Amino acid sequence: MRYSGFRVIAEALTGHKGWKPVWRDPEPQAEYDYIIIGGGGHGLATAYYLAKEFGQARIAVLEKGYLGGGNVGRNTTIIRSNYLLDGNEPFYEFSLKLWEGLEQDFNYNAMVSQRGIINLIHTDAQRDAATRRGNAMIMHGADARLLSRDEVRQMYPWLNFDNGRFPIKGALMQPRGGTVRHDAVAWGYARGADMRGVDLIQNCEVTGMRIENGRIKGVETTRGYIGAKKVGVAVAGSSSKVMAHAGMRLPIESHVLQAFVSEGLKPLIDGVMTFGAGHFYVSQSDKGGLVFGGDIDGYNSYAQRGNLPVIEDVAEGGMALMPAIGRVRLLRTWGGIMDMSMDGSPIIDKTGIEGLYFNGGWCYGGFKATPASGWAFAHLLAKDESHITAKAYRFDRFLKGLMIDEKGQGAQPNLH
Amino acid sequence: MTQSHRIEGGQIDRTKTLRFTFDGIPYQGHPGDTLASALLANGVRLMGRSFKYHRPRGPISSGSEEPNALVELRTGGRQEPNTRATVAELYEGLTANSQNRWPSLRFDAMGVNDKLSTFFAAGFYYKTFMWPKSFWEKLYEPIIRRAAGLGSVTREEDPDGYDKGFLHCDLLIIGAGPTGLMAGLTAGRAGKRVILADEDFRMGGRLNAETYAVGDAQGADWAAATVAELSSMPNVRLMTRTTVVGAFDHGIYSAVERVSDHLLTPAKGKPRQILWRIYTGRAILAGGATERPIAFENNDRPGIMLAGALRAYANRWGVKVGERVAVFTNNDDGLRTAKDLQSRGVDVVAVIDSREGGDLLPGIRHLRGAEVIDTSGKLGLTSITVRQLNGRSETIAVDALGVSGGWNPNVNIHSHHRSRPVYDPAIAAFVPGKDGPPGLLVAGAAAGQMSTHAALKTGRDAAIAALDLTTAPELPQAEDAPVGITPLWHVAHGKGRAWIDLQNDVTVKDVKLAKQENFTSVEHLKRYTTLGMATDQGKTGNVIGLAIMAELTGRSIPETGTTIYRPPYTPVAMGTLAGRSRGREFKPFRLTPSHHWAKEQGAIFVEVGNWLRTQWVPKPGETEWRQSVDREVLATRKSVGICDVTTLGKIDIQGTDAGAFLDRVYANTFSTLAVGKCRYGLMLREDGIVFDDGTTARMGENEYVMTTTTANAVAVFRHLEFCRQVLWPEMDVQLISTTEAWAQFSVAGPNARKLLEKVVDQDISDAAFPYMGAANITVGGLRARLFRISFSGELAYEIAVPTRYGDALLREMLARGAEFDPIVYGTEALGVMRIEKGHVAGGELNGQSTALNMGLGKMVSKKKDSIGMVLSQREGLTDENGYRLVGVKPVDPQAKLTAGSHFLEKGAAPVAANDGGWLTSKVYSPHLGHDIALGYLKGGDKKIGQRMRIVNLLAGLDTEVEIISPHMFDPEGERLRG
Amino acid sequence: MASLQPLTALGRREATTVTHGPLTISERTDVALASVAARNGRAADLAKAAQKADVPLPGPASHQQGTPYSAFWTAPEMWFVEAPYASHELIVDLLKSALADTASITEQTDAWVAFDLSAHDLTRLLERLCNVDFAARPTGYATRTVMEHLGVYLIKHGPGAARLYGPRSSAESLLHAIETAAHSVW
Amino acid sequence: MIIHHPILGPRDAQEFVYLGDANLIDRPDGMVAGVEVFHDYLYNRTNPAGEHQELWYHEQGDRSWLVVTRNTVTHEITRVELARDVARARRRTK
Repeated sequence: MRYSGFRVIAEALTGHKGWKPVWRDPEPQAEYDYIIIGGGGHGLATAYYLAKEFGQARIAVLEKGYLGGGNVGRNTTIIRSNYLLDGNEPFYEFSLKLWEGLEQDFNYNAMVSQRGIINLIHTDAQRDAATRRGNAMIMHGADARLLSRDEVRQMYPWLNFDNGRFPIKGALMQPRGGTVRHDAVAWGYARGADMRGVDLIQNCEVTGMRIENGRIKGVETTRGYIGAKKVGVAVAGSSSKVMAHAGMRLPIESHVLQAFVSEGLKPLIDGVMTFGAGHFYVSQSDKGGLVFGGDIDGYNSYAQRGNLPVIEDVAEGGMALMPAIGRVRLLRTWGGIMDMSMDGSPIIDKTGIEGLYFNGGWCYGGFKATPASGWAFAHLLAKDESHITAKAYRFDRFLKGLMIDEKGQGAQPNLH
Repeated sequence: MTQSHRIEGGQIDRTKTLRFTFDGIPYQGHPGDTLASALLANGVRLMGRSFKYHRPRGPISSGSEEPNALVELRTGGRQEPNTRATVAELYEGLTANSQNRWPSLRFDAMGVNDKLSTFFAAGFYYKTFMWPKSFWEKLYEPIIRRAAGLGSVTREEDPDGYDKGFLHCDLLIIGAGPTGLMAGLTAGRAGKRVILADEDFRMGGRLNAETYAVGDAQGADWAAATVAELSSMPNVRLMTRTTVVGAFDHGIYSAVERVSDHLLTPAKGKPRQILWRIYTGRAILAGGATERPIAFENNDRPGIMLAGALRAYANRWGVKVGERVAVFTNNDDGLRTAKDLQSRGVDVVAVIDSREGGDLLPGIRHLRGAEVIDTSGKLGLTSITVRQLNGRSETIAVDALGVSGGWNPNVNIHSHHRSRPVYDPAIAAFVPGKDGPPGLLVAGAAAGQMSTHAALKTGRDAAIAALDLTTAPELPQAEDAPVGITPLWHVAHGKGRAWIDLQNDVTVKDVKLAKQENFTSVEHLKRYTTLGMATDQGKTGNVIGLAIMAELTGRSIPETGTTIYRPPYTPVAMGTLAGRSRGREFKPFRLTPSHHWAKEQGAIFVEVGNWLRTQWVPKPGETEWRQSVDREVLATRKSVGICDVTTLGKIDIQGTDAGAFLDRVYANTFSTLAVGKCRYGLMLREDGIVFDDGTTARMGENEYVMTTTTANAVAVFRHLEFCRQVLWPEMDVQLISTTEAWAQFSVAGPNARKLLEKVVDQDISDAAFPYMGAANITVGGLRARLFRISFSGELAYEIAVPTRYGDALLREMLARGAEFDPIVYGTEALGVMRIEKGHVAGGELNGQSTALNMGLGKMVSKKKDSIGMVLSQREGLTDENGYRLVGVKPVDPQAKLTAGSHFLEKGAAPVAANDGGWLTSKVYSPHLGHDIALGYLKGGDKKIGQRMRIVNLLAGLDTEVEIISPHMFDPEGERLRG
Repeated sequence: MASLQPLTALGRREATTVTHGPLTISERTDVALASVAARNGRAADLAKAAQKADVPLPGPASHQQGTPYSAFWTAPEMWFVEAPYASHELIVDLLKSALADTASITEQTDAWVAFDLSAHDLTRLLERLCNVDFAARPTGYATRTVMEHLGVYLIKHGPGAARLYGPRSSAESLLHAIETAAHSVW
Repeated sequence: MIIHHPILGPRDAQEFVYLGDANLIDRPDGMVAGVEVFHDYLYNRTNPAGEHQELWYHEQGDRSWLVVTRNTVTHEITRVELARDVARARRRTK
C-alpha cells in the first residue's frame, strides 16, 4: 500500500483499520538466487536495490534477530559526504545523493533532514586540513564551506568562544549533511523489499556455510539449510564471526562504539556539530534529545555495551564545547559493535569463494553509507563487478599498499 | 497560602516553613518535602503537560520513576529542564516553572494536539510529509521541532562546579530500604568495608512510606535506628542522595551524589554533584520495586496516581492528594493504600478490585471484579466510571484515584550488562535473569521478594553470600504477606485512549496499531511507538506495553520478551559526568621553561597539544602578526634568534644494544654513528608510512638521546617500549623520557656561535664542534648539552640545561649576546624558516605519506630489517607518479597561497580527475618577498620548473604557481655549515 | 661565567607552600632524582652494587627510605632514586660511579614537580583526585596514577603524608587540581 | 575494566593503552619474509567472539606491555602475563 498524507487522514477518520503489515513473515524457501545475510540497513538496502534497480528476484534476507536490529538502529543518525580521499568521497557523495531522493523512492518518511554539519576548527593545522578536505569534496561534486569564527558564532553563540581551553577558529561545513531517523531507514527498505517479493526472514541465524569446490552452495541456519546461488554478507559488527564460516580471516576488528541521548529539550542545536579538540559530536533529534557520541572504547568487543571512561570523556568534550549543558541530563547510553577495518574504510568485494560476497568494515561510518552500500553491493552481486564509486573497497588494497586511510593512523583499527 | 491538603503525621519538620514558587505563585512547605509533596499539600495537582498531546498531568509517583511531573527548576544559568518534582527536595527559595506548554500550564495552545490525536497515531509521520520533497526541512520539520522537546535549556554557562572521585569497598549496597539496611548491618557488623547508597535524602526506602512494624518498632523508626548504628561504624560509608546509576565491567559502578541540590546554591568551593566511580568486589542490588499502573481510558488525569504513591504521600509527607479517594487495584498491595488512607482520616469512597471473589475490606466500599473504565475532569480528576462485575456502570465523584497494577522489581542495574530479565508469573513481573554483572547479587523486592520479611532475610543472606560471612544478625519480625495478584494490564472498553507510556503519550491503541503493522518484536514495538523512550525510560509503562503485545499476538509474555535497561538508572547531568574538566580546565596546560619570560614580553601563545608555545613575540608598535613574524625571521637569518624547543620529545636510550635497536626502529642506520655526533632519523610505522622524525645523538658508547616531534612524543615512546619488550626482548635497551627534564633552546643564525660562546664553558669553534656535533658541556659550571643541528637552515645549535635553569639561560643568552641583537622567535617564524628549507613537519607528516613522498626514499635502508621496511615496498606506495614533496611559489609575487589548496594543470577543470595534490604548508617568506608553500604533487619530482595552478574552491582562489624545489632558501646548505 | 638562577616548577624563586583547612601542599625543590634501570640480565649485579652503595631497590609498588638515597619502584627492574639536591645535584654521576655498567641511569630531577601533601588524613582528598585506595595501602606504597589527565607518582608516607611527582610542565595545573579538590572536600 | 597486572595486581584499564591481537608479537624477520607474510601479520585478524589474547600497555603505570586473555563477549579476563615473558617463551619454542 502506498503511504501519503491523504492516506493518513483517511485512515485516521476510519479508525486506522486499513493499515497493512509493513512486511510479511515468510517461511524460508529451500533455495534462493540471492541470500543476503544480515537484516540491518545495508542488507535490507542491498535486497531492495537488487530487486528494484537490478531486476533480480528470488532474494532472501536472513536476520538473526529482528529487522533493523544492528547498527542501523543504534547509531547517531548522521549523514554527510565530507570525506577527503579519492577512494571514499565519490562513494559517500553517491550515498548522500541517494539519501536526498530516498523517501520518495521507497515511499517512507525517514526524516532525511539536511540541516548541515559543521566540523569545528581549533588550530591553523586543522584549518589547513579542512581546506584540503573541503576542496576535495567540491572537486568530487559535493558541497563544502569554510566558516569563520564569527560565522560559527552567529549559528551557535552559546558555544564556548571566550573561556575555552582550545579556541574555536572556524568550521568546515557541509550544508547538505544532516540526520535521518535511523529505524525508519531499515523499515523503509524492508517494506520496499518485501513489496518487491524479497523474503525477510527474522530470527534466522546463519550457523554455517556450505562450500563445495570453492563455490558457495548455501547456508546452514537456525531454521535449517537454505540453498543459494549467491550469498552476500552484510553483517558489519559480526563480519569476522560470519566469515569464519567460510574460513576467512579479515582485516577487521570488532569494537564497541557508545552513543548517547539526553532528555528531550526544546530546540538548541539545529544541525550536526563535531568538536575538533575533544571526542564529541552532537545533533538534536526531532523529538528534542541531544544525540551525541565520541570515541570508541578501544578494545575488541562484541558486548554491545561500553564502559565509563568513554562516557566521561564524551561528557568532558560536551561541556568544554557547550558550557550551558551542565544541567542537561544524559538519559541513555548504548553500544554498537563496529567493524573497525585496518585503514578505517570499508570493503565491498568478492571473496576467494565463488558466489560469496562481502560487505563490511564500515567502522563507525556505516549508517550514512547505507543507500550507496546497498546499491553498490547489489551491483556487485548482480553484475559481478564493482560499482564505479566502490572500486577502491577491495580486500587486496592492503596487500598492494592502496590503503584508504582518512585519519592517517595506519593498521591500528581502534585509532580510525 | 495554606497547605490545604496537609494531614497529620509524616516525616516532615513542621517546625520550619520553606517558601517556594511554582509558575510564579508562592507556596509553603516543610523540610522533608519534595516539590511534588509540597505542591500536593497545597492542593496543586496539575504540574505538567505530556509530550505529544499536551495533556494536563500531575505526578503519578513519589519517586524517580516519575513520567509526568517534570518542571524547570531554578533560573538563569542554573535552570534545569525536566526535573522530577517527585524527587526535587524542597529548599527555601525554590523556584520552579512548568514546561512544554504555551502560554500557560492551565491553557496550553498545543493542547489542540489532543483533539487531533486520531491523526497522530503511532508512526504516522513515517507515512506522510514526503511531498513536496523540499518541504521537510523548510516546513514540516521546523514545526515538529518547535513543538517537540520538553524543558528548555539555558544558554548561560552552568555556574556550579562538579566533582568526581573514586571509592573502594568490599561491598556496595545499592538501596537503603529494608533489604539494603539489613545487608549493611550484616556486612558492617562483620567489619567489612561497606558503602550503602540510596537515591533518597532519607534512608529507609519503602519503610518510610509504610505503616507496618519491623521488630518492635514502626518500620521507619527501625530504619532510623539501623541507620544510626551503621553511621557509627567506621567501616561503613552511608551515602544518601546518591544514586547508583551504572554497572560496568569488573565491579565498577558509577554513582551520582547530589551534594548541593537541596540548597539554593552550593556552598563556596563545593560541588553541586559528585560522580563517584565505586570499585568493589561485590555488590548487592537492593533497589526495591516500582509500582505500575493499569491502562484504562483517560487514566492520565491529574489526581490519578500509583496507589503506593498515594499512600506514601499520606504516610511519609502527611499529604492527602484528594478529599474523596478511590483505589483501583489488581493486587493486595493496592488494598493497603485504602486501609492506610482511611486510618488517616481520608475519605476512601471505593476500592475497585479487578479480582473476583475473596475477602472484602471492612468499612470500605470494596467492589470485587470491577474495573475503572473511564474518568473525567479537564485539569484534574473529578470522577471515575466503574464497571462492576454485573456489567453495570457507575460514575463516582472522586478527586484522587490510586491505581495498582502490581510491582516491577527494579532490575534495571542488573540489566546493564545486557542480561535479560525473566518473567515470574507468581508476581506477574520480570525478575533478574542470568548473566548479570559478575559479583552483583540481587535481594529484596528487586529480586521479586516482595514482603518486608523477605526483604530483610534476602538482604542479610545476600551479604553473607557476597562476603562469605559466618555470623549474621538476628532478623527482626516483619510482615510476610504473599503477593496476591491477578494480572490485569488494561481494561478492555470502548474507543477512548488508555495510556501506557504517559510522557510519550503511547496508548493501547498504538500497541494495537504496531501489531496490525507487524511491528511485533518488543524492539519494534518500542521503536515504532516510542514506548519506554521518555525520560523515565519506561519504568512504569514498558511491562504493560509488552504484556498487551503478548495478548494481541497470542504469545506468552516470556515468548514476547522484554527490552533491556541501559545505563544510567536515572538521567545524569552532563556537568556531573564532565566533572572539573571544563572551560580552561578541560585539559591540563603544559608550560615551556620560557613561558614566564614570554608572558612578561606579551607573547602570543598557541596550543600545541596541551602545550602552550610562543607563537610570536610582538614588539611595541607591531600591530599585525606578520610584522612580528617577519621581523623574527629576518633577525634570525641576519644575526641570531632563539626558540624554545623543549616541547620536542626527548627519549634517553641506553644499553649495549641501543645502537642495534635504533637500526631497527629507524629506517636509516644509527649503530654506525660516532659518539658525539647526531643524525636525522626517519621512523616508519610497520605499514611503511612515515611515523615520526627527529635528530638522535650518540652521547656515549651505549647512550643515545632521541628527539621526536612534539605531537608524537608519547606515541613514539609507547612504540619503542613495544619494540623493546614485545618484539625484541632479548636486546639490552633501556628507555626513559627526559622531555621535561631539560629546557632546550634552538639558537640559530650567523651569530649563533658567537652568542653561545659567551655562555658556554667549552670551545665550540667549528673545528672543535662541527656540524652535527653533540656533547655534554657546561654553562657557567652547570651541566648542559649542546647539539649542532638546524631546522632553520642557519648555523644553529640546540642547547639544553636542567629545566629549572631554562628561564635563566634564556635571559642569560639575551643579556650576554646583546651585541648581536638576539631575538626570541616563536612557532610561526620557526615554521617560516623550516618551510624555506623544505623540512617536513606537521602538514607533511600526516600519517598518509611515505619517505618516497617526502623525497626521503633513499633513507630507507634495505640492508637491514627495520620497522616498516618491507611493507614500504608495496606497489601502491612506490608509484613512480605518486605524490612528491615540492616547493611552490606564486608566479605573481603579490598572489597569496592557502594551505590545503589543490594543484591543477593550467586549463584543467576543478574536478577530482584533474586533482594533482595539495599544499601542505604555506608561509610568507620575508626573504623571498612572497608566499611560499610545500605541497604533495603527483609526479612532483618531474614537474620542477613547471607552471601550474593552485585552487582553493572554498575561497574562490585560482592562482598560477611555479613548482620549485622544496629547498627554497640556501639550497646548498652553506649557511648551516658556516 | 654564567651563574644561573633557577626557577621552581611553579615559576617562582622559592618553593611554594599552600594551605587549606587541614591540608598543606609543599612544593619540593630540594630533591634530586634519577632513574636506574637494570641492564638486560644484570639485575643481580645491580642489586649487589646498589647494596654496596646504600641505594635501596625496593620491590614493586613500594618506596624505601634511606640515607642519602631513597628509592621507589617504577617499572620492572627500574627505579627512581631520590637524594638531597644540595649534596646530590649530580646524582647521575654519583650513581653511575656506584653502579657502573649494571644499570642505565638517567637524570629525572627536573622532569618532575614534587609536592608533599600533609593533613590528618589524606584519604578524602585523594579519593577526589585519583584511583588509589589510599586508606587500604601501607605506608611506603608507591604507584603511578592519574590526576586530572596527568600521570603522576604517588608515594604514601603515612595516612596523612604523601608525596606526588607530577609532570613539571603541568605543575600549575596539578596544583590547581589539588587545591580545587581540597576546597571541595574541606 | 580491571586488569590484574601480574606485578601490580588489579589496575583500572583506564591506565592502559590497547593495541590489539597478541599475534603482533610474532613479527616476521624483514630480511627473510616478504610483503605477503608481513601483510598477513599486520592486517589480518581472527577477531574472535570469545577468548582473545591481546596487547595492553600500562602507560599510566609501570610501562609494561601485557598479554591479556579476555573474552570479547563477556569482557571476562582470565589471564594476564608480561608480554616480554610471552615473547621470550614464543622465541624459545620456535
